[in-house]
Amino acid sequence: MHEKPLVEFQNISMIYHTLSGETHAVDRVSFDVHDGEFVSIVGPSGCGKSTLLSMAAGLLKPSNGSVKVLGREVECPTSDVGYMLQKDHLFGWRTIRQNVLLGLEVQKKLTPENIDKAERLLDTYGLAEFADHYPHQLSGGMRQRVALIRTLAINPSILLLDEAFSALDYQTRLAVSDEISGIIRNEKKTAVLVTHDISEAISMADRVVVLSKRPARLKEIYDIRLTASSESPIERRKAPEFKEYFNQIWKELDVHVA
Amino acid sequence: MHEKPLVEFQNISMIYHTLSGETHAVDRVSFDVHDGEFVSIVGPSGCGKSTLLSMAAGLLKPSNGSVKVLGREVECPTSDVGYMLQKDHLFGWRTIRQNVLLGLEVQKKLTPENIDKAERLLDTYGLAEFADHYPHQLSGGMRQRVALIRTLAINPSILLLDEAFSALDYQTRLAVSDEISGIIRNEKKTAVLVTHDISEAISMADRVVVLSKRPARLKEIYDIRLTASSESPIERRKAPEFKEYFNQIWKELDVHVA
Amino acid sequence: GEQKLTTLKVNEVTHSVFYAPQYAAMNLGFFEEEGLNIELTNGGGADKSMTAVLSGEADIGLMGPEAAIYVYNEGKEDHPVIVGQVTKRDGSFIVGREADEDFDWESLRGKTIIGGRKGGIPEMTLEYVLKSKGLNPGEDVEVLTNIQFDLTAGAFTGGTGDYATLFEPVASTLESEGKAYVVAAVGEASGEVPYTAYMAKKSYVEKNSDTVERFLRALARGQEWVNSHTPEEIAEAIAPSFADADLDILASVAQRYKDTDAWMTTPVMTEDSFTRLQDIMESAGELDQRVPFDQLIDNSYAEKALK
Amino acid sequence: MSLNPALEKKAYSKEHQAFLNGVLRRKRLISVARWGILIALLALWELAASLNWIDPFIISSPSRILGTLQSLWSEGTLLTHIGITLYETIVGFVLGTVLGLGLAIALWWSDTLSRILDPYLVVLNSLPKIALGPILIVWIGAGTSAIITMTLLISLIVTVMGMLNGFLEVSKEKVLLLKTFGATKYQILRKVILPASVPSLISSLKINIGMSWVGVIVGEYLVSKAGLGYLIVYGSQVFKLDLVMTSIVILSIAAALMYEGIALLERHVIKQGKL
Amino acid sequence: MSLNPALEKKAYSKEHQAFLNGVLRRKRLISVARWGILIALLALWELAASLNWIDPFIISSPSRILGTLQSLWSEGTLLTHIGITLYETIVGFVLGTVLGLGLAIALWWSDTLSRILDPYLVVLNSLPKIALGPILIVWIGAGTSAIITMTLLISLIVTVMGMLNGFLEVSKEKVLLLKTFGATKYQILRKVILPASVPSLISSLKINIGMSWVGVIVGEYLVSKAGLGYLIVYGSQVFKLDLVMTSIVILSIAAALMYEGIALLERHVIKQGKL
Ligand SMILES: Nc1ncnc2c1ncn2[C@@H]1O[C@H](COP(=O)(O)OP(=O)(O)OP(=O)(O)O)[C@@H](O)[C@H]1O
Ligand SMILES: Nc1ncnc2c1ncn2[C@@H]1O[C@H](COP(=O)(O)OP(=O)(O)OP(=O)(O)O)[C@@H](O)[C@H]1O
Ligand SMILES: [Mg+2]
Ligand SMILES: [Mg+2]
Repeated sequence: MHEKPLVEFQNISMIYHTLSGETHAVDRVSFDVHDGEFVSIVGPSGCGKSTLLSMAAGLLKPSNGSVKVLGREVECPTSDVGYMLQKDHLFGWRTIRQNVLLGLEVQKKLTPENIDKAERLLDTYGLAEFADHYPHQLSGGMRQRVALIRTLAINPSILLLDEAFSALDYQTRLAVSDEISGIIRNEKKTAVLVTHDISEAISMADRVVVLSKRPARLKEIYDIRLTASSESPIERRKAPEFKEYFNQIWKELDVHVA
Repeated sequence: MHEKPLVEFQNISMIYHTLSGETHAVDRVSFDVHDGEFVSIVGPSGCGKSTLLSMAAGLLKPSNGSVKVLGREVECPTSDVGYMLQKDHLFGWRTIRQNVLLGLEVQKKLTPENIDKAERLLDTYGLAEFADHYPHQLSGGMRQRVALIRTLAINPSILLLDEAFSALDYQTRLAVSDEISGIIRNEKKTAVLVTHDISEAISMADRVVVLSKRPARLKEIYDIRLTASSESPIERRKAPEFKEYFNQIWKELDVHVA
Repeated sequence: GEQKLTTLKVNEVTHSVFYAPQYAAMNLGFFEEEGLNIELTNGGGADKSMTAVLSGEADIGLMGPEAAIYVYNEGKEDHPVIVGQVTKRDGSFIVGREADEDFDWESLRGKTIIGGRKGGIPEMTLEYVLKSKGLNPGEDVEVLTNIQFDLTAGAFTGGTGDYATLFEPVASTLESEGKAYVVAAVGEASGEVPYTAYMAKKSYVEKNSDTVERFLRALARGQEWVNSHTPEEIAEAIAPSFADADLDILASVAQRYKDTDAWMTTPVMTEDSFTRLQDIMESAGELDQRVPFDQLIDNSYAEKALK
Repeated sequence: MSLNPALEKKAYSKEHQAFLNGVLRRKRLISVARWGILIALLALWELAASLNWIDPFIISSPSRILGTLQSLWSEGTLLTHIGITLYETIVGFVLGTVLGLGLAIALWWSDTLSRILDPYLVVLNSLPKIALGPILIVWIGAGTSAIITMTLLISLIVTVMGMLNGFLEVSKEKVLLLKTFGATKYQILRKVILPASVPSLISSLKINIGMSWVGVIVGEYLVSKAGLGYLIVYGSQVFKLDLVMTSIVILSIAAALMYEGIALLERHVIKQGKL
Repeated sequence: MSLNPALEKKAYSKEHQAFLNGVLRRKRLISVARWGILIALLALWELAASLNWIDPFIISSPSRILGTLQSLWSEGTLLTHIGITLYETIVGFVLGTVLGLGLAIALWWSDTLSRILDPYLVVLNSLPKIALGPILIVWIGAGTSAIITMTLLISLIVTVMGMLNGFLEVSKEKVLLLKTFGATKYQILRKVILPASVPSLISSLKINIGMSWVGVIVGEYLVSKAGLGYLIVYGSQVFKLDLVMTSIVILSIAAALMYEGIALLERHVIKQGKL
């Protein structure tokens, strides 16, 4: 499709060891993410999705196999990768601006250009006037946008989103995922999104990776081609093929309530 | 449609008074719920949906207007109304059986017949073998089913569900709402469901009540008629009219992310 | 005893060989012979002993008469009455860090000495003696009054001060460890003062005159016994009252009290010594008003007991 | 939430006015009850003492306490005593806070260290430190340092454990967030652990200040020439129970004020930071 | 989570075995370090004492403590002293727990009461109760009852406040659930508040037991004929620091054991109930 893949998951296996036993979380998963691509990962609860992202972010080492970002094997967290968690985790004792600069501060990259860039991001995405507010003064959707800008500020090549919208209520969630997908495409970022919400996965992604239940194996990868009037997830939901993909993936996941 | 309505919201207004000011939560809302009907209520965050349910359950008195259940004005909680909250709130120190009997215990109705009935419910809905387990040993979906049975055990004429599925993850949520809707129709109960999830509202209900943002006013009531092969919400989502309703209600709600 | 004993609750200010006549009387059965069963508690300070007496927790208290003076001067109606005296001298000793055979009070000049707490009779006596030796406390000699009574030995051993005033058996214990050497007895220098005495509330004494008399009779026998026996015999007689104690130390302590003439031979208090006590208190600035002897002291029971 | 009280102030509805009046009435009632209890207790005490139902010599009385207060004031020693005790308490408190914070950071930093020292901390924590009084003087000597050491002994371990618990309660996910930026352990401490623990640090301070008061009073019982603890000891030695009661009253007011000061700080910080 | 360890025990992979060995090794290391520190400290102490680097007369030494222990044992008084202190502690602890629970329930029950009493609780809580010692004996008298009153004074308010906080932290929604069934206030107390607060009740007990020990030791300092506190006072009165140190050692072991007992109960309850 594109030239060299940006992220390569190469035959990844992961086994967690705890006192109560070992948990085989991921079993020989391989797939690539290309530059500028938006990939969604869906799979049953506890199958090992977050584990995959953690390895890409350099927070965990696979028991077997390797993850490469930009061709180099991931050893520890770098500024190539931006990780966004389920909750915004904005720090209540910092203003929005200070929150956004957190990553740069930690990476000792508080250069005028970087600060400028962060300010521009705040401005572009409608948060400039809240820069000196504190997180509790913002709505849930705004907070999640701040969290994204905090991640974008370190200028990562790839964004990892771990159920980044699931703490929002349904309607906000639709709106925020729409916006954030816009921002990501706008900033020309590559992104991997883990979600439980099949509609969300389909509506946002170029490809959807479906994992089996634990240990996570690669079940299927869907190339999503929707005939929609725009790239906006809300528009894409209205595409005629949408329901098709939904039903296929729903069946693939084979949800059974224990 | 039917004979006498089971629940009547008559010109309800609600104003909360706190030290920081007064909050006009509900403004002259009137609608009826008929016997055997499933009504969903949707509306923006914080518009006053829970307030409406609390008044029907007798936990709150409206500032104006009245709620009637079975023709009588609601004064305090009675066993005519079963209320189910967002989280299951099973008590960790009680077994599943003891949890299910909680309502009967409180209402001093621990007769052999009632206990029998509760046991039968556990049995029918696949929880008999977990009766002596503790809640932490059950999955989220199972716990939510136990919470429903706890509510059904007091044999209410009407069930109030306040975002009863929103604490579950997406896939479990689809499956659990399917099941619970089955149980409710099976037990021939009348139900009112508050939700943020428009798809959920449409797929489960006979009618959808749309409220405005605060103070909640009645915006519209949709009679949902879907040509689906079964009553199951998952099937109903596949009905051709589903998307129509979704788009209408979505527009009606006019979600804007602050 | 076969016959029913009257239980008498006695609170002593501290547990010390200083009160050997009392323990001798207890261990030799003198109280039982008077039909009394003594229930002894340790107050740990005159304030607490006096409190026990005032609150009725104890029938009789053994402590310094100054406590009774304080209470009397605070205007208490049902004030304590002193009925019998046990010791007639200050029981404390000046110890130094080195043995000093020919100690002279002048050698205290410019030094620091650990005294007792302000307001307590040991401290007042010490200051009285120092003044009488021409040493002005605070100018010629620094007296530390900031340390709790129980802890003075510890502070001295820990390096505080050049001298300390210590009671027995601590002084002997430290001496045997080579930590301190007794150089002088405060009691010798102070002259006779009523140092420890038995007292009870006025109302109690009036209501239980018979019991008080019997108590004093037994005590008088104890005093007589101690007076007529050797330190070794005394040590043996009082040993049961001193858990985990060394007989040699008990004996050497008894010897020392005999040498300094610390013990009364009868329970009767003299007006002279009481006057000196008030002199001491007055010179320490702790006496608001002198108390008439016959208001506070009632020797009649002791005198009856001696018959 | 989003209501602007300033804007609405003029436009209170009748119902809301009634509600506000109800709240106010309740507040007044509570206030009246509080003062009522206080005044009733004091009056009863005074009455009982003056009618000799209780022995004013032992239990003192409000008027006697006032008298004592006045005479202490006119002697000019009142403020000295209060000042000395306050000084010792504050020194002990500050030292305890600083040392406690340092130790808590060390234990947080090294999990191994913290597990090795755990049984020692349990023993030190459960031991009634008061028991160490007698040997303390031998070891430390008699002086203000002994008082402050006693204070530290009493307050330090509780403070360390409170603070460490606060550190360990900081959300794992906040720490994870910093790790995704590649933060070092020191950065995690500085940027998350410490600021996120401010509320729990303050609530440790509330315990610490209480313990410091206890430590100072115990210390002054053991060695002292002045201070409120000294007044209590001296007063009971010379049977001036009025002096004892007066000191206790001053003590309780001072301790309550300090505690409230920290509680105020706590409310302020929590309101400010909405942590 | 859903793994059954029993089933898998036989099938440990090599990696898992290595992991388990690593954990075991670390555990052993920690255990060795703990004992090592203890033994090293004791050995150093003994050595320093026998070589007279420190003065064993003042600081005592392990062998002297053992000797004292032995002589107390052969005199037959050791167990009496321990028994008396234990008895007082347990009585104080039980009374404190029962009264504390009762008061906490009362304050939970009536919000008005709790608001009226609030300032009184703050003052009582922040006042160093030790200061009340001298007047306590005047009021209560010198005896076991004074010791137990002292214990209650020290432990009660903290216990009440801990328990009340526990009650107030019970999720509002759990209470709401009961209200939807039409539960009375008493039923809410019985069926939610009390069972849901078991963990916080137990952690109040941990504080309570510590305070009870302090109370008993302080009480025994004030008035006593026997007990570990008495031994400490007596030991320092006759300057037998071995006796003081021995009593402190026994005390610290007894207090730590009791604390651990409650901590064990806590872990058990939390494991059991997964509350
Ligand atoms: N640090 C860990 N130690 C041991 N087991 C772990 C650890 N982290 C995760 N696991 C286990 O590994 C499995 C996969 O976890 P993971 O969090 O990757 O799943 P997930 O797909 O993200 O789940 P969810 O849908 O709940 O977010 C789970 O069974 C989990 O219990
Ligand atoms: N007890 C109360 N006192 C004061 N204001 C309240 C109270 N309960 C709710 N409110 C306010 O009333 C409004 C409606 O609340 P309600 O909980 O009914 O909304 P909701 O539609 O259920 O919200 P959500 O979608 O968040 O569940 C909100 O603005 C809320 O802040
Ligand atoms: Mg996950
Ligand atoms: Mg709601």
